[in-house]
Amino acid sequence: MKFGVIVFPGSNCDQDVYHAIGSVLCQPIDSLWHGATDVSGYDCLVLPGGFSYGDYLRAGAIARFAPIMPAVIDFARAGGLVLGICNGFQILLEAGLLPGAMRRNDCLQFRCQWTYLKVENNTTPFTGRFHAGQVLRVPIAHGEGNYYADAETLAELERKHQVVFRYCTPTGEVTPAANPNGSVGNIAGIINQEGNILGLMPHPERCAEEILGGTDGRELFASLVDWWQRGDCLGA
Amino acid sequence: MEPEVYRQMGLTDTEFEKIKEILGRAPNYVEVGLFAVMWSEHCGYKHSRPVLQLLPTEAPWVLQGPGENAGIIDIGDGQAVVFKIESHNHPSAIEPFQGAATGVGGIVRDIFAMGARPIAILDSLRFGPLDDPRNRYLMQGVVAGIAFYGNCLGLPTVAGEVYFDPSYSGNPLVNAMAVGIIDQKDIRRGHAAGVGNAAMLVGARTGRDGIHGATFASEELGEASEERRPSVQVGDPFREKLLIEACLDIIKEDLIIGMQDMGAAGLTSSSCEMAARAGTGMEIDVALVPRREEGMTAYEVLLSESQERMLLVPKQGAEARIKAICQHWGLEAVIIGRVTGDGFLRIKEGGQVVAAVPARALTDQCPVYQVERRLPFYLDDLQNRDLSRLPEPADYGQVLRRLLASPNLASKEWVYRQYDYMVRTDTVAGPGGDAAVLRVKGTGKGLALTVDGNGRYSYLDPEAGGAIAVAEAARNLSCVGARPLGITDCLNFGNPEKPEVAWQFYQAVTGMSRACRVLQTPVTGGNVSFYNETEGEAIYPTPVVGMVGLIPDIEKRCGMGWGQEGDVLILVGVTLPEIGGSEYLAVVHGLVAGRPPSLNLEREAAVQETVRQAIASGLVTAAHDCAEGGLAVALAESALAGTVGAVVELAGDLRPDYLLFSESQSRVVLAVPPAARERVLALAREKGVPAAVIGRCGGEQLIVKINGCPMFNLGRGEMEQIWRQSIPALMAR
Amino acid sequence: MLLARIYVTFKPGVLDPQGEAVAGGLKAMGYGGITSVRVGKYLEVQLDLDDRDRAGQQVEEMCRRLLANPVIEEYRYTLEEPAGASREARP
Amino acid sequence: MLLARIYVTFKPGVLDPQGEAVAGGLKAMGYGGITSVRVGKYLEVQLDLDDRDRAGQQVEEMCRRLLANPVIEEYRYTLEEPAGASREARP
Ligand SMILES: Nc1ncnc2c1ncn2[C@@H]1O[C@H](COP(=O)(O)OP(=O)(O)O)[C@@H](O)[C@H]1O
Ligand SMILES: [Mg+2]
Repeated sequence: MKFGVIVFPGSNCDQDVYHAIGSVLCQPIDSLWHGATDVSGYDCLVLPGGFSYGDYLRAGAIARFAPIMPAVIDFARAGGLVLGICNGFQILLEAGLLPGAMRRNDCLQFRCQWTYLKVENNTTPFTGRFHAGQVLRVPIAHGEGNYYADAETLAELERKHQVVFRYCTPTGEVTPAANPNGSVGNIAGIINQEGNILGLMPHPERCAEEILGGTDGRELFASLVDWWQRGDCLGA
Repeated sequence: MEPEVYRQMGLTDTEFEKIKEILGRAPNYVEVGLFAVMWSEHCGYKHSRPVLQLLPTEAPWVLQGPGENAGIIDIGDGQAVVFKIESHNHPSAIEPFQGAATGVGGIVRDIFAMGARPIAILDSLRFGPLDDPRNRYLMQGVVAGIAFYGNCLGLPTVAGEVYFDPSYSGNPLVNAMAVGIIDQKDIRRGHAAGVGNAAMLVGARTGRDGIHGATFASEELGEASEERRPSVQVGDPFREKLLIEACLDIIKEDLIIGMQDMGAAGLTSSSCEMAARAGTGMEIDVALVPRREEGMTAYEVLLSESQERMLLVPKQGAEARIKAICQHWGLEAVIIGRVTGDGFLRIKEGGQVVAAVPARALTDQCPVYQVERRLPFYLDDLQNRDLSRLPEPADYGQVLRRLLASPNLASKEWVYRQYDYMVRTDTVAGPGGDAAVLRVKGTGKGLALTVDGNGRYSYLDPEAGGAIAVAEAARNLSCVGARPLGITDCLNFGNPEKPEVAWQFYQAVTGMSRACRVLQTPVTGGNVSFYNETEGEAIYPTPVVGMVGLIPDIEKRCGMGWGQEGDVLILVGVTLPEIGGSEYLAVVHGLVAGRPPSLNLEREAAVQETVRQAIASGLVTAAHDCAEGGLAVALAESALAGTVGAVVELAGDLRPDYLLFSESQSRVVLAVPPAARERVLALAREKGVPAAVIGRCGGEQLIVKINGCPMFNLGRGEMEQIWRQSIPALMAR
Repeated sequence: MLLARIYVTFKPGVLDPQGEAVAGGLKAMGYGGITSVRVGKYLEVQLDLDDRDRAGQQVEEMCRRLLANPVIEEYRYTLEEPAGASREARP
Repeated sequence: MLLARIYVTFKPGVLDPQGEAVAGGLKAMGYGGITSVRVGKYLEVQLDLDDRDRAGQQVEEMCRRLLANPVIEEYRYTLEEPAGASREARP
């Protein structure tokens, strides 16, 4: 399965994704410079974390217009697998590939910490290795992860099981205290209706090896590889 | 020239005479400006240079000692670690967010100027007490500024320290350390070699930022500095991130002879230092420097401290390729001059020469001052205070609670949760332990990093304080299983023209030097920050030590949390009746007095050797040194960092408060599986180090008895609550 | 030359964490009678255009596409000659 | 009830990285003729006061103490009745 990780000016988790997929999962992966306009030949595109364009104005706002983005959007609309992590998630929101928007964390500070995530939907290409309701331990590191969607959008997200991860307690309760940033509905990650574009604030690439304190993130990437190897077809 | 002109720039009459002598003529205005910044304390080290000579700087593994942008240490396999610490105290006092942010930006540039990939940041902070809103404002801004810059760069801030004391009110300390890694073949130095080579400026445009910042950093803060403050530099971490990648690409393609960042004194210092190191000269045309503002004079361009700029000396013919790389990263790269053979820094504006001075006159001929050293009058009284008659506390549980709540000892999570300490996925042990541990991908090695210093000890005895800073840093590294390799130091002091400060400085450096020799941790570089005073009151003399160590096999590392029921607790080292300068004395008795704990460096080395060997042999499940708060606090910290409590039985005829809270040096608490107990004790005996079994891990309580008599019994939950909530609660006020 | 002054604010109903914090801060400093604070962005864009209509169109489009996020934000702007008169427009 | 509209901007000469990035972004999107972009803050503060002078004093003070950082920023504000007329003040 061939991955491409997109490098925007200011991306800083691209190498981490590269390592997790390339060295830990041993899958082929290329770095794709934001100035490229062709993404053909890839099975999955990853938009990594970082501070694209310094996150100035709004996180992801300027990156959304990078030269590579039309190709990414076409790829995504054609059903290609797209994973946006942290800043990558913010870019997907700005690009309109996922609904909603990010605000500053309600504590108004950057937060780097381990969080617990409840798997709300394990039928996506990204979560096949998890069981429904499983609690994962994955770190976050962001200042603008306070997810917002209006009531209507939210209801639709819920109805269509597009909320994939929610912040929860270690035992899986979705409580305000377990919410590190003020996101509506404790939302940590969502998927599009077609099920091929996932955005999440937590960093799976930071917990893909035992030495880093956990391997739940590896399972997310491994789920993708499983899915691809099974040749499952989206939207079928 | 009117004396007012050069005096305003910070030069004395004799200094001005010396400039005339060097030049053989009167300097013009621009030239006076060049001398004034380069001969400022900040750049010229005129009150510290002779004293710094005392520090040992050599060891077989030191590849680069002081004098370059950063020090370099060999870590085997053709790799090296590059590191340096720097202060940004004055800018942070004026504008905490940008001051701290640009402090991080500056120190990171020193690392990649050597050709290294920056991999981590550490920060050492001092503020006044948090009940003052001004101090809360400063801490909030400083921490947010470090987070803003470091996080955006994608560099993990993996360790640091924060202390609070009234002596830092009004003059906070913000010391930032950066660490990088490099293949030895890629090492570049800040040399402008090769007559005829170009000088290229890469990065941000030049504005009127921080003109005379270096001079500003060389003055006391006061009413006047509010007025005279230079326009504050604003950091742009996004541009710096691009600058890092561009410079490393340039190194990878072997396109340059040398480079240097533009820190204090901007273009002036980078150009004359690069020339002076190589024994060459440099000619620069300021008209070629891209500007952000209109109407800037040559003087302003030369002295601007605009951030995120580098000066490169390309190999011949490499200029076009360098421009292309910079363009790829969206950066400007412009040839602004060339290397010359006459040793002069010659500044032109268009065709016209506006300044011409020998480069070495600026860097090496800065006058050096030997100020009379005098024992501060406060010391005798403070050191000889009779502490033996202080009342014994009635409730030791309550004392421990108060210590855990003391901001100096309480959890610093409020700070480091704002730092992305995980990015780069090498952080194996982040903030919260004795030292941070980073893996080196592609090898089995680990790097251990720490930064330490105790201003209170140094206040009470700067020699001891300096030595203890080194010893504690090394001990922290040993506790994670690393061998200490070298240090970078930041010496924060008051006005060095005062004999008492001169004495403190000399004493502290002497102490550090003594410890560095015995512990074999040479100094590879550092920074001196003088004039940390407000309204004539100096801060505590505060030497801060950043240290790097190596774990040959990262699988053999150690943490400080207890995790295993039944593990045996062994105290390596001995507790002496030493509560002078302790946190206990300050918190419970409201006193900063006495003598700091004694330090026997041979004992220290043996204790650390014992700990490292025990860890390397796989005998230890947790190790933690006794530092501020003494044994009792060390035990509590290990209980909180792990998952179990312990029952501890101490014996001896010391007063219980001494036994529990004395900050005697050279002590480490090890948790070892019962089967390893005898081997660890035997190892200690072999090294000639006292070691005693003091308890056993287990349960949810930390129970401590002395001679069979219960002293306290506190639950992990309660302790954790107190310890974790203290700083957040203060900051929320 | 025209100067566009652009104001980007959260839509009513979108919680503004920064505004709340500022309001809290002001109250804590002893300012009574503050009923609400909203924090938005203010941009000054210098345009090398003289045609107000074209400039207006351009600014309108820049706001819609980049400067404001329509999911949570709204915007308004004025256009003025560096020296002089101003005109307000609302989307 | 009075509404204070407060504009906080960097002092002239102070680097505005955000403005530069936005300018770069706009150019990359094809908007020519943008000579400069500066990004500042815009705050709306609702005051439960009717006395314009007192309100003005208060806003002035709030700006100085909290809302703007006098070291690098400057501010201006207007005061208006929720419906009506406005008055501009500069420090
Ligand atoms: N400013 C800071 N930035 C990052 N980490 C910090 C900071 N201050 C404290 N820490 C972390 O908190 C822990 C406790 O700090 P400290 O009490 O100084 O440790 P020690 O006494 O072992 O040197 C350490 O792991 C340290 O790295
Ligand atoms: Mg320690």
